[in-house]
Amino acid sequence: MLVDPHPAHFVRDPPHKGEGKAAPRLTLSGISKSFPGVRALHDVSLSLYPGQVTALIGENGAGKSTLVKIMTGIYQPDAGTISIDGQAVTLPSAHAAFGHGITAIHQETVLFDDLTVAENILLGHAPRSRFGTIDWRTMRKNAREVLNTMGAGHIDADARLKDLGIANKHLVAVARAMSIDAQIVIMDEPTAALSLKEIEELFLLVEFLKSEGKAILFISHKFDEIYRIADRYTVFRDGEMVGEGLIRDAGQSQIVRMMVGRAVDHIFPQRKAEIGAPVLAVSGLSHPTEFDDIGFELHRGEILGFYGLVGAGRSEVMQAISGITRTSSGTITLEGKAIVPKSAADSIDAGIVYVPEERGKQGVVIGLPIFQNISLPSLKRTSKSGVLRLAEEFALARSYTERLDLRASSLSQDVGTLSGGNQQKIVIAKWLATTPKVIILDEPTKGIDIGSKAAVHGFMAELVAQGLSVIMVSSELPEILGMSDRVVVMREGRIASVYDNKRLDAETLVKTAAGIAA
Amino acid sequence: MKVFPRYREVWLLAAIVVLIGLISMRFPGFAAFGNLRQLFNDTSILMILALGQMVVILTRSIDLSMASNLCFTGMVVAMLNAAHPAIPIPLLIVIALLVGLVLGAINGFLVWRLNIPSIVVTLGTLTIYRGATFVISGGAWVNADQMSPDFIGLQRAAFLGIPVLSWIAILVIALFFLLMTRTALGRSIYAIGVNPTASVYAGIDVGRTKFIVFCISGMAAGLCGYLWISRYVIASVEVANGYELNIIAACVIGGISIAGGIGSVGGAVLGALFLGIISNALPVINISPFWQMAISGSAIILAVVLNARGERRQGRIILKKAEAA
Amino acid sequence: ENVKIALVVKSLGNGFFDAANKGAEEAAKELGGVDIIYTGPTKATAEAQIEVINSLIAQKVDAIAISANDADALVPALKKAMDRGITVISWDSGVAPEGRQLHLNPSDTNLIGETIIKLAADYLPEGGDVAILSASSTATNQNAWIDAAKKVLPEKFPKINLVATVYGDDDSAKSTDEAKGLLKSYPNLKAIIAPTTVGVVAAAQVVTDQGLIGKVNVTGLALPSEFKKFIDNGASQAVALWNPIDLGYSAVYLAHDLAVKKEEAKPGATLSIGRVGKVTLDDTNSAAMAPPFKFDKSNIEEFSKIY
Amino acid sequence: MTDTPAPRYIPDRLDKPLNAAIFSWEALLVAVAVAIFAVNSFASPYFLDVWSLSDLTFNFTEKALIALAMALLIISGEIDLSVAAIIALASTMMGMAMQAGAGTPVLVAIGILVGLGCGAFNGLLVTRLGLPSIVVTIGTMSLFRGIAFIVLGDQAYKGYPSSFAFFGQGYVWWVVSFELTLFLVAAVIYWFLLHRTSFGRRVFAIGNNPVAAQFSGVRVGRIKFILFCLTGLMAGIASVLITSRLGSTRPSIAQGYELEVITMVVLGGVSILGGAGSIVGVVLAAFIMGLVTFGLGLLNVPGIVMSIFIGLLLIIVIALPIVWRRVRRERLT
Ligand SMILES: Nc1ncnc2c1ncn2[C@@H]1O[C@H](COP(=O)(O)OP(=O)(O)OP(=O)(O)O)[C@@H](O)[C@H]1O
Ligand SMILES: Nc1ncnc2c1ncn2[C@@H]1O[C@H](COP(=O)(O)OP(=O)(O)OP(=O)(O)O)[C@@H](O)[C@H]1O
Ligand SMILES: [Mg+2]
Ligand SMILES: [Mg+2]
Repeated sequence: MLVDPHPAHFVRDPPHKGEGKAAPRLTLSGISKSFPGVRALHDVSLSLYPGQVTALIGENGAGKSTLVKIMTGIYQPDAGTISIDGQAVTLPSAHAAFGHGITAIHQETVLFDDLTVAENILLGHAPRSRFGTIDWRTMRKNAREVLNTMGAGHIDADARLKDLGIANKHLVAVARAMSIDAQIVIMDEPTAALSLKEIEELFLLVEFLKSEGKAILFISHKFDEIYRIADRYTVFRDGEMVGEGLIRDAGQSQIVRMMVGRAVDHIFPQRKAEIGAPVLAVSGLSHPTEFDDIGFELHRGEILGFYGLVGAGRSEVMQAISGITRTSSGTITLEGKAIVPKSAADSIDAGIVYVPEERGKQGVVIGLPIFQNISLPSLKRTSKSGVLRLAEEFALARSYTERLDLRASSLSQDVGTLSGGNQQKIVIAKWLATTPKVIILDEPTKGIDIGSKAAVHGFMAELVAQGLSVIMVSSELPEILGMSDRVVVMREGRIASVYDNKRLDAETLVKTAAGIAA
Repeated sequence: MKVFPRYREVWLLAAIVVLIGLISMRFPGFAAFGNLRQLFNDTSILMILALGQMVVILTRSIDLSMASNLCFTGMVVAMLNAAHPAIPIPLLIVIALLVGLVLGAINGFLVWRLNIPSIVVTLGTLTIYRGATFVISGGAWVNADQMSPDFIGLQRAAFLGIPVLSWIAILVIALFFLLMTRTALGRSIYAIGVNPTASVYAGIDVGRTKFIVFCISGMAAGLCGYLWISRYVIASVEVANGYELNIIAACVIGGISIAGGIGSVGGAVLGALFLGIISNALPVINISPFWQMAISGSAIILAVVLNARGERRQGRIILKKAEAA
Repeated sequence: ENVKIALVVKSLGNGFFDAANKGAEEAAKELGGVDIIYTGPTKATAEAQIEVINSLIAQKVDAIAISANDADALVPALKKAMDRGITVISWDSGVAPEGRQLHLNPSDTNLIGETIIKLAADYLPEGGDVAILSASSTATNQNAWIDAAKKVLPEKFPKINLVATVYGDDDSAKSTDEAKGLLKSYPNLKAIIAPTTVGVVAAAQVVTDQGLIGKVNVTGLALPSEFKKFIDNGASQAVALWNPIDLGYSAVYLAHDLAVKKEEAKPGATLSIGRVGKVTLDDTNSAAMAPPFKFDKSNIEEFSKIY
Repeated sequence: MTDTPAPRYIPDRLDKPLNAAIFSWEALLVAVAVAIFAVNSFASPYFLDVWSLSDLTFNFTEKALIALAMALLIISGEIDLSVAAIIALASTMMGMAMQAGAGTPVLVAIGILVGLGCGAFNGLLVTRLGLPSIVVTIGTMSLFRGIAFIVLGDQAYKGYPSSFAFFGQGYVWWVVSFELTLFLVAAVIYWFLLHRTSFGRRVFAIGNNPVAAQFSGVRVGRIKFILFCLTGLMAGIASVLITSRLGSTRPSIAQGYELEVITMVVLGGVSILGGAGSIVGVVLAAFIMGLVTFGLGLLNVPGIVMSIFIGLLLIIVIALPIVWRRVRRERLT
């Protein structure tokens, strides 16, 4: 496969026998898009074929989501053309994109909590009665039909979305995409918030869509998924297209090299297990509705993995330990002293930090520049009796962002202009900078590209080597197995089991988490 | 779509009934049908204004300029009527709607095209529209004497024993009910309030919808401009000064969330009614007028506290045990 | 150089003050070499009036003749004006003595108090319940009149029973609510007395709307041009007012004479005011211009054309 | 891992600070202020006079004092509409104390403490019960002023001690009034607090994302509570000044100030949505509003017509950078 330093003269592989015969359903060519100070896309091209899944691969900030937003009419390209079935089209709004049969499941869940499932599915293209008013009956009927064809008939079309579980919410997002008679379906990291079972269901759906002859664009950082579902691939690097072809012709290392510009072998860091005395002890921690009787110990120099299905209550437990949620009973002991954190500030002072999972909502402060985001939890250190010292803030920000290989034009850039993965790096940098005793990482590598993932893992290994203790909540089995010393499995708000990671296998974990273990 | 989500409106209705009951204890005639009918009539203008404000608040915006719009439009129709008494009143009402629409559209345009927060835009037009009233009138008042009998008489005429003003309010309520529950626009308004980003992705033109809601609130204010002037038979620069806060208070008491996306036509109407009863009843039951302000202030605070209780989200229930209990 | 006299009113746009301005211009013409600055806030508050006074001080006017929104709050600002050599008088609604050189009452306070009761009593031979609908609770002159009215009630009008005093804040909507409240709470009410031009119109409209013409008589102080309709339709038998044109005329006349040092304001002094005549200052340097003038069916037509 | 490249260097900033200053909101405001000053000097011969300029400051210093604290509150994503009502209540309480024979120091203390108390009440309702501040303060606005009406009715308090007059009428040096001095000192304090301390940084963080701020160890409730208290405190101070300036108290005192204060804050470039703004901008906006109203006042333009200018100024000044950016972008592409 060709890696061309001048993508403008990029030559496409000759189409393979059989597969290339069908004309592309959608063709993007010469698309460019800039934001103030950032060139997000430069002269990229992409084709989607009916009945095929094309994987779009690239590092964080490579421009994948930007392309999706252009294809769905949310952003307007600065240059380039879009054609569907050979016809050039313009997509001035999301509505226009629907009109051309383009639908997307976006990277951020974009649904309406206070509306019903039916409304969420059909908003914007609701059936009308003769008088032009909304026909509520037909609307519910259509919604139910869509859910049924997807095998999600168990979801009540009249329920309010906020009363649904996260997995069902995701199904509604998919149903919304399906309810439009779309020929082109885009999925931007659809599996990031799902656990194995839902991912399987999603893949079944993708197979179904393929069989219906739809053209699918699939974005993911997980190679196992890409190899499982995709037919073709396109690789972006720094806003340019650097390669494309049939997935079965390309090996993972080859694609990674295209995408990063160098080889990355993601091997989990080797660690000398020097586990010391208990640092953190939690016992009998309970919450009226979220979790019950949580108890475990964390040792010095240990990485304790927390595994479970999405919604098992892991995040809630961690937030309780770090003072964000109230508990009804239980004790937390740090280095032999009982602590009662009443807020995140208390727990940070005590030496426990929580790196949250919801990056946009809980992690970054969009509107503040990068360096101010990073120094926010460490303001006590970067200021002197309440007076800020900018030089220290920059120094702190620099040392952490460089190690995490942040892609940004300056440290004074608003974090809101960074790509999802780069924002995640800010989130991690920001809490690491507080130099805690115990660090709780909730889904630390969600949405992070392969290169940065290795950096984060390397960082974790370094931390424990320095004598810190780490709790890592993760739904990714390889990460759990590759990084943890011990694994706590949670199910429905309780601890189902605790395993030593010596002879642990994936199957045991999955079964315990789902409650089907012997 | 459920008409009474979470039954907030039912609680408010109950509160109103209790309030009327309490007042009747001190002043027996208060709950009489004739008096209640008059109460509705007295509150009609506030109801219409609250409904106009409601659609704006639902989209996470706010219209502080409604009272000034009302004042300006009222002055325009009053001056027209004074200068040309021959213009038929229905035409004047259409003019009032149009003038209100234009002023609302100016707000909407600034919010839509320049993306200025609505509170800033309408804080500006709040003073501009009232100032413009001064400019067009030269500060002079239009008095009862200069208004034609039809101008004053229309809203007072009774139809089926109910004044036309009340009928207008009933019609407006019905229109808003249709708008909010039966049209795509109504759904878009809710959707924008619930999640603006998701609305963009769902193909709703958020900017244009906001433009439309400001046009609607402008028209409501314009209509009330005529109604107000013909009711209080004086048009001056001071008409409805500071009334914007009463309108918002009515919405708040009616359970319309200032954060957008939550609220209903019934709520706005009942909220207005509640405020109307308080301002009507205090003089009647001989509470010193000096208490009125403190009482309505407390009512507003109480209403928000209660609404917030009702809205408080219940945590997701993970534990099976808790679910069963 | 012309003498600059500022006629500062409670709020612009009020027909009463516009009429006073006519009188002011008339006086200016008569005196010669006088420039009138007719100004005032749009909102009838003391703070807004102080801003106006500040800008007049900066313009170095020769005299300020003010109808005050607040008798006390304006004192410091007006004192400052006097310190900078500006002649200050108040008219219509007064300022506390230390804030002005003289005050011209439109009429005698006690006389007005008595007149507003008499206007009601004249049409109630058997007596009965009456109520007062005032302007804002802070209005200096209204409060003084109401106090005076209450004083004369027991001796001179024993059959008249004053049941309530309410405040409409010179806001037509609030005045309407208050008038309705009065009618509801006092079913036997025979008359509403509103010593304010906004309140009297609101009350008369309520009486008209509720079909109580002939049962409840609305009276008080009203501008003939604004109120003609209600004399015509019978909601009111008669109202009274002084002549605002004369008032403006007199204010400017006095301000001018003091500013050019032709006269001096001290207790007991008698000052002449051109065509209006003469006034004598009492020991607070206040003077009264003329008794209130009554308008009824016989003369409203004529006066409504003037002011 | 093979051939690991050296870490990319990320510069601290791209714009030079000077460049950033030239294209900032404050620069725009300075330009507007200079323009208005020039127009005023031409339009009225009375404008360029030290005493005129000194009197001018009385038009806005009390509101501007509140605007300083309000700016912080709005940056944190909250708002307080009750400030004018707090002035009324604090003034009423001072009047009561005065009647009971309290001397000047006690009066000042009472004014400030009542303001602080009202602010704390707002703060408790907002932070403890989690209510939206715009609604809470619409309620307390009626409540506070309502209490003043209950106490005073149609009466007024007058006869404050003569030493009390200094605060609103006194001069510190030549034409420099006590009010102006107090405002400038307060402006420096608030500037330092907002732009140079970790407290200020946390205020910005809360305004941009309260949840993330909380997760980052910012005590969101406590800081918001402090901001409400500060706003109440400034309203209390303003109440002392205005009561002293008017020499009397009525319950209708300072009516409508809240919207003028907010206009000042917004004109000063503070984002009404929270998260952005500067004290320098607010101070400039205060002077601009003072210049406009005083300049037009010298031309005897009625107050309501002035308010048209203020309204237009507000919208135009906010719209200008948006339009300018849009035009520039269109020219680029
Ligand atoms: N609204 C915006 N304003 C400014 N810059 C933006 C904006 N949206 C995206 N960018 C920039 O455009 C580039 C591409 O971002 P994009 O979100 O498309 O990346 P991505 O490939 O989806 O990354 P990830 O895998 O992390 O989701 C990034 O450098 C980002 O900082
Ligand atoms: N019904 C739901 N609606 C919305 N979000 C949900 C729902 N259920 C779970 N979530 C999301 O999942 C997150 C984690 O929930 P929780 O802490 O209860 O479980 P968890 O085991 O930590 O799950 P995860 O694997 O996502 O970390 C929540 O913060 C929330 O964002
Ligand atoms: Mg992305
Ligand atoms: Mg979680």
